[in-house]
Amino acid sequence: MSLTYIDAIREAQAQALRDDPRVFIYGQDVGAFGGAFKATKNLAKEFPGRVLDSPISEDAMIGLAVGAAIEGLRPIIEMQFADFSTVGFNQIVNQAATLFWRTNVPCPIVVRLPFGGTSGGGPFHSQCIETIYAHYPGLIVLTPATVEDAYSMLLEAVALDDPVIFCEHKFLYRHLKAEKLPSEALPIGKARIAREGRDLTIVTYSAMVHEALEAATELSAEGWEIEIVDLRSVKPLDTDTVMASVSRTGKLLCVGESWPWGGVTAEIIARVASEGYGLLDAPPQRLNAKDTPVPYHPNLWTAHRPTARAVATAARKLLRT
Amino acid sequence: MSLTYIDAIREAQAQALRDDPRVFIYGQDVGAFGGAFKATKNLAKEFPGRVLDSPISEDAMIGLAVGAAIEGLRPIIEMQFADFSTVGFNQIVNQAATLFWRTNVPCPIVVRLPFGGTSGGGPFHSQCIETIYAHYPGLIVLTPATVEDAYSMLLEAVALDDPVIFCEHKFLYRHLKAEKLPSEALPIGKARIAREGRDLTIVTYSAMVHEALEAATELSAEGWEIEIVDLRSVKPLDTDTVMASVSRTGKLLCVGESWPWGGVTAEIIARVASEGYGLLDAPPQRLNAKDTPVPYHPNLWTAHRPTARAVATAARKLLRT
Amino acid sequence: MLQTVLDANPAGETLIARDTTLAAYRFMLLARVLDDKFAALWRAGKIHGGVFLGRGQEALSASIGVSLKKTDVFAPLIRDAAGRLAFGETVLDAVRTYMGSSLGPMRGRDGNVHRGKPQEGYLPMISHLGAMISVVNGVLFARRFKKISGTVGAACIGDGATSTGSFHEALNQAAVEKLPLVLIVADNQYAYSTPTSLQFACENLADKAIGYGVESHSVDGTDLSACLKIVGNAVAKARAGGGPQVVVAKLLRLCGHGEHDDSSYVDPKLKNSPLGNDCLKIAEEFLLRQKWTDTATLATWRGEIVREIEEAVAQVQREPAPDPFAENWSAISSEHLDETHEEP
Amino acid sequence: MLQTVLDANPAGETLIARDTTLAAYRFMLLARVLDDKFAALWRAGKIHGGVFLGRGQEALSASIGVSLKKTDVFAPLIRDAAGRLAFGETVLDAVRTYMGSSLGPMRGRDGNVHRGKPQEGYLPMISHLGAMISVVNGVLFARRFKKISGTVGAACIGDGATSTGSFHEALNQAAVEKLPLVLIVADNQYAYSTPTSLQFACENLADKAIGYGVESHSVDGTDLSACLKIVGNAVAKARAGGGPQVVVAKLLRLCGHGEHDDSSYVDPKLKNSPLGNDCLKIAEEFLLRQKWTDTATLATWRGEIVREIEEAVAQVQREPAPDPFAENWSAISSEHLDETHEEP
Ligand SMILES: Cc1ncc(C[n+]2csc(CCOP(=O)(O)OP(=O)(O)O)c2C)c(N)n1
Ligand SMILES: Cc1ncc(C[n+]2csc(CCOP(=O)(O)OP(=O)(O)O)c2C)c(N)n1
Ligand SMILES: [Mg+2]
Ligand SMILES: [Mg+2]
Repeated sequence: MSLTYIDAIREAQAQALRDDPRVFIYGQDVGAFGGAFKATKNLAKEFPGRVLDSPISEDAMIGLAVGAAIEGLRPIIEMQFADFSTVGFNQIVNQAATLFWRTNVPCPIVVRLPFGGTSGGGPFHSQCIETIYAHYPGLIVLTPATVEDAYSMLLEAVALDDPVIFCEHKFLYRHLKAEKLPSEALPIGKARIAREGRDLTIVTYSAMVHEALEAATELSAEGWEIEIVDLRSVKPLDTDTVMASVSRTGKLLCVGESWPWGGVTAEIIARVASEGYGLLDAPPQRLNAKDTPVPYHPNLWTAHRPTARAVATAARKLLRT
Repeated sequence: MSLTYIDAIREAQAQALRDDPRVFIYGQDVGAFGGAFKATKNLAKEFPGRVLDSPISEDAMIGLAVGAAIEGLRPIIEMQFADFSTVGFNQIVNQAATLFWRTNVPCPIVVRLPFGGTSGGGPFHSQCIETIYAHYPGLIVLTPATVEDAYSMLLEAVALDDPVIFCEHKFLYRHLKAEKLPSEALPIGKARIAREGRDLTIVTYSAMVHEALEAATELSAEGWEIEIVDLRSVKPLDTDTVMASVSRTGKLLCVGESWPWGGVTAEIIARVASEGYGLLDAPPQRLNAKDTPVPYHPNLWTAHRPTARAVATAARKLLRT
Repeated sequence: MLQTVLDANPAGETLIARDTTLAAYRFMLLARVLDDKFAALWRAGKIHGGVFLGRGQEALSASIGVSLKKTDVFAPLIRDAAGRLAFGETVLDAVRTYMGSSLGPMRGRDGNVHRGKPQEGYLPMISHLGAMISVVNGVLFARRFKKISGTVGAACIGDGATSTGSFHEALNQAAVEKLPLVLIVADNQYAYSTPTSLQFACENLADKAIGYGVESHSVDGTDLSACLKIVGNAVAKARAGGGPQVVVAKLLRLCGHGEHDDSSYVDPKLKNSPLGNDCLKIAEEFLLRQKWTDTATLATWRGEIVREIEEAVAQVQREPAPDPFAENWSAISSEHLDETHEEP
Repeated sequence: MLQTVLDANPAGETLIARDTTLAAYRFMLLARVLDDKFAALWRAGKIHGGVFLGRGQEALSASIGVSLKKTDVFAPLIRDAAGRLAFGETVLDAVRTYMGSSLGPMRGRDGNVHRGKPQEGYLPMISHLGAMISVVNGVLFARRFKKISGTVGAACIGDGATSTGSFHEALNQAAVEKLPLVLIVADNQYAYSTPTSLQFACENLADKAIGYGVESHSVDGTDLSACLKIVGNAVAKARAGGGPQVVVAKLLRLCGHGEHDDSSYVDPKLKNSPLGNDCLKIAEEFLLRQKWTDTATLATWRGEIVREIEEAVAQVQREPAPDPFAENWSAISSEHLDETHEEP
């Protein structure tokens, strides 16, 4: 049996519903229909009264989740696309994210964001907006890059007592496969060395991990050994693992699919530059998407986001400095 | 005659209404009442039919502005507090910010955000959220630190053909004074050397410019000459002026009032580290607010945000490396 | 005691019983005196930030508090000192929050009207108008999910906040889920300086209920007996499974939006209309007319209340202010995931 | 020509005149054939991303298009191919946008139903439901501001999108500002897979109008003549200064939410009810019954339409795809403020 990334998301939710009677799922079309991406397929039948269709009301969806969390439940909210979470933005960053700090009452909710670019997705079905959530205090922001992490991190997210923004990459949904579900996993907050190398460290996350891996393969043919750090969690950030890798390679390239101003790549470089300055023997570099909305046409889309080729080019430049 | 920062905001709007018949102002209580901070005092009387009270509907306020801009008008939207713009967030980042790129039709709107901390403001009347707007493509994000800039930058913002997020610091509203309105000014996009120095560069913006200046005075008594760069605009960022300053001082401290993850200080350091690595003779440092909501009690608030003393302490550490 | 009366009469008829009315009146008086104290402290520079009063809205607000059980859910807004106290908040916690005492429920982290105790069903408002209603829905949803029946959730909102998308999404959500939500709209004629004519175009805010398929009730917000009856009735209907109930009370804000606001924009015609009546005076006259109490007793009450408040303020002024060095500067409860950002 | 008819009859009575009905029918047919072509191209893998059809909603949609003047404002949604064409969109621009041609109005930057020409009053939807209504308000506000009278703005929305806060804020805004907005609600019984019973609890969506203080009109969305009459009437009332008008049409989506969706969840009872009737067939039968046309003419029309669409597709397939190297990668129009992010 082989599972895709979306299967893992579904299995994790099934497992959470099975293990914990406090868990329920609320979102548009998640019930009988099983969700726009089939992440909740058959769950409404398997768990009657615990997988519920919501009206098209993102603000109220999050508000309801916070109230349910106050009452001790563990809601999983599915946004149909991450891009639409902007309509529920206020309830996420000002209601859910501030509850614990203000009242000492935890807010264990998971907001699932199907995010990231796919061919033909266009400006409003492709966005990577982990940055706007990671910037606010009070939220955990996760970006699994593998089938195994999609499963184990979602399960751990549901168990956490804090609001979690769970960024699932749509491009990986059916693209990635694994043989079986993991029995153990790295805990949330720890980054993973996706590939070991000595010449250059690429720090990245989510779908870009796979572009980086492809670039590394290409570069190894040229004799370069690239180390790849998969952040897994962008808030908190596992700075230690990043530093340790940079201390081995001396060179840092950060790759992200989101827009260039601010965000994960800026945060990583700022931390390494201020805390691990001496480790670097070349200027750290960044590769992000272009600073425009995500284009519809595949020609434009593949030029807008970093690809394996773009990563390889950036890495080569850095390796030659 | 002496003017405050808020007077300058009001005068700039009066001037814009006088100079350009396409300009109108729309926001809660901006009409006869003159706005929560009196930024539109008497304007409704002076300019009948052009300064209008809106319902408490931030989403629709921005939507209306975009439609009016499409039709060739130049709306100025006042959010009563920046913190409430999260409710209009979607229309700002997905409607206003994408219009030009998608359709080639410009979207000349100005969204005024009274932002930043004041004593007793608390979690929802104090936020610095320039980062979430600067991260999205399609927006200009301005953060004037002086009475003169409040005036000239707001006037220039109204003249720009792009959506502008105008971050006015509430702490400066009545705190800052100037003798008269400026007759000329630096253009938007150019940073300002707020103080010259040779030992260390502090890059900052908005209210923090004044904390930095105070720290610089304190440090000059100790023989240190601190150069202070007032960014004025956080998107676009005047990287050249920052680099030039760092090339003179070799040391960089970035100070911001917003939360530590991502944002202006991370972006500045990432740029300097990747493009101006050789200019630095010490690890660049950051000083931001703490990663919690903005506290209500003054004791907590003054510890949450960077103050002159905290800036001085951070600068001293860096100077001694 | 109130509760027993209420429980005995789900239909709410006896809500205007002597004891209930007197109890509600006392909370109104308590709130009025407390509000006045906050205003005085503010003028004396003893309170940082804003002070927001419920003057003129005590009858409506108190009616909500006394109509709810302690096991119910309550999401008050900025003009609900009376309702908060009637629901069980102590004067001490109110004062602590305004003065930022580290011993208050918000520990100086949040202040003034942003206070509550979520786990006691008393939800602390965030400032964003309309945002609390769906949170009440969530608690009610959870109670049903946990097979706990008989809970009612009351959310307060103003005329201005009915224009928010959050109000709409939440009321519709409650209607679709048939939750026992009682949404109380205090139509006090203004949103800050904005008159209702610039806020909505329907005849009466109660008309909005039709579009959500929920029941609505209108009441004269200056009349305590009417408020007790109508609000109690709405609460009883929600409790009995009647689904969401909207109560629209017409009244006038008899103070500034906040103490910084002289509210000179308020139309004198409104002030001189019945809407401008002070619900506290009206209730007092009613109680005396009914011979349910006498001026001596009322004077005693006022004395007790003033003393209670003065003592609370004195105590809080002796309480420790929050200590930034002792403060745990973390916004998350999962300590192992906390990122400590070292200052450079 | 249509316009003259419309102008001559602000009350809209003659909207069901022969020529108007025939013109509307032809747009319906054009939209149906065009939609089918897009579906075919999608199945052939020639279209990236989603394809969204208006099957079953052409009568309502076409009625909007023919009821508007070219100087009016139109914000269609995903099921409005007919209305778009009737408002003046060319088949070529529709095809160009779906296929991402660099010569289309969206230049391959945006695609499928996200198309329009703002400066011609044809607003390109963003995906966020409800978000376009207040933009229409803005254009109408600006026209009034510029002393241009007689403009009407039509915005389309579905039953599901009535649950969005944006819908509420915008309709209320239009009501307060008394704007000539015509809000057309296509109640097609489902929002993606979600039935209306899980979307709202009011009897009829038209009831919502009361709470906003605006006029509403209900219509059988499967009946072209009725749609032309009711929509035309609403447009005329808005144009005559009657303020916002809400039109609620009952119908059924006769396709999947998108072409990827087999819509197996649609209740057979609904399919077999009058709501399930195909408005195109009904209109055709009506026209023949009225002897306003004959099968030969209709066959000719279909032939012309098929040819027009085939030619358009053939032409677009020869047109240049967007070139990422020629692309100006800037999201702002102020070139001097553009930050060029050099790739490392
Ligand atoms: C979403 C949002 N926008 C703006 C504000 C600023 N604000 C605070 S109170 C207020 C007026 C509220 O009026 P109303 O709802 O009638 O309540 P009232 O003050 O009259 O009791 C406004 C605009 C806010 N708190 N939230
Ligand atoms: C704010 C928002 N949330 C979710 C979506 C995803 N979405 C796209 S279409 C749709 C269903 C819309 O249903 P309805 O409004 O009835 O229109 P219909 O498709 O039936 O024509 C949903 C949920 C969206 N586009 N915008
Ligand atoms: Mg009010
Ligand atoms: Mg529908």
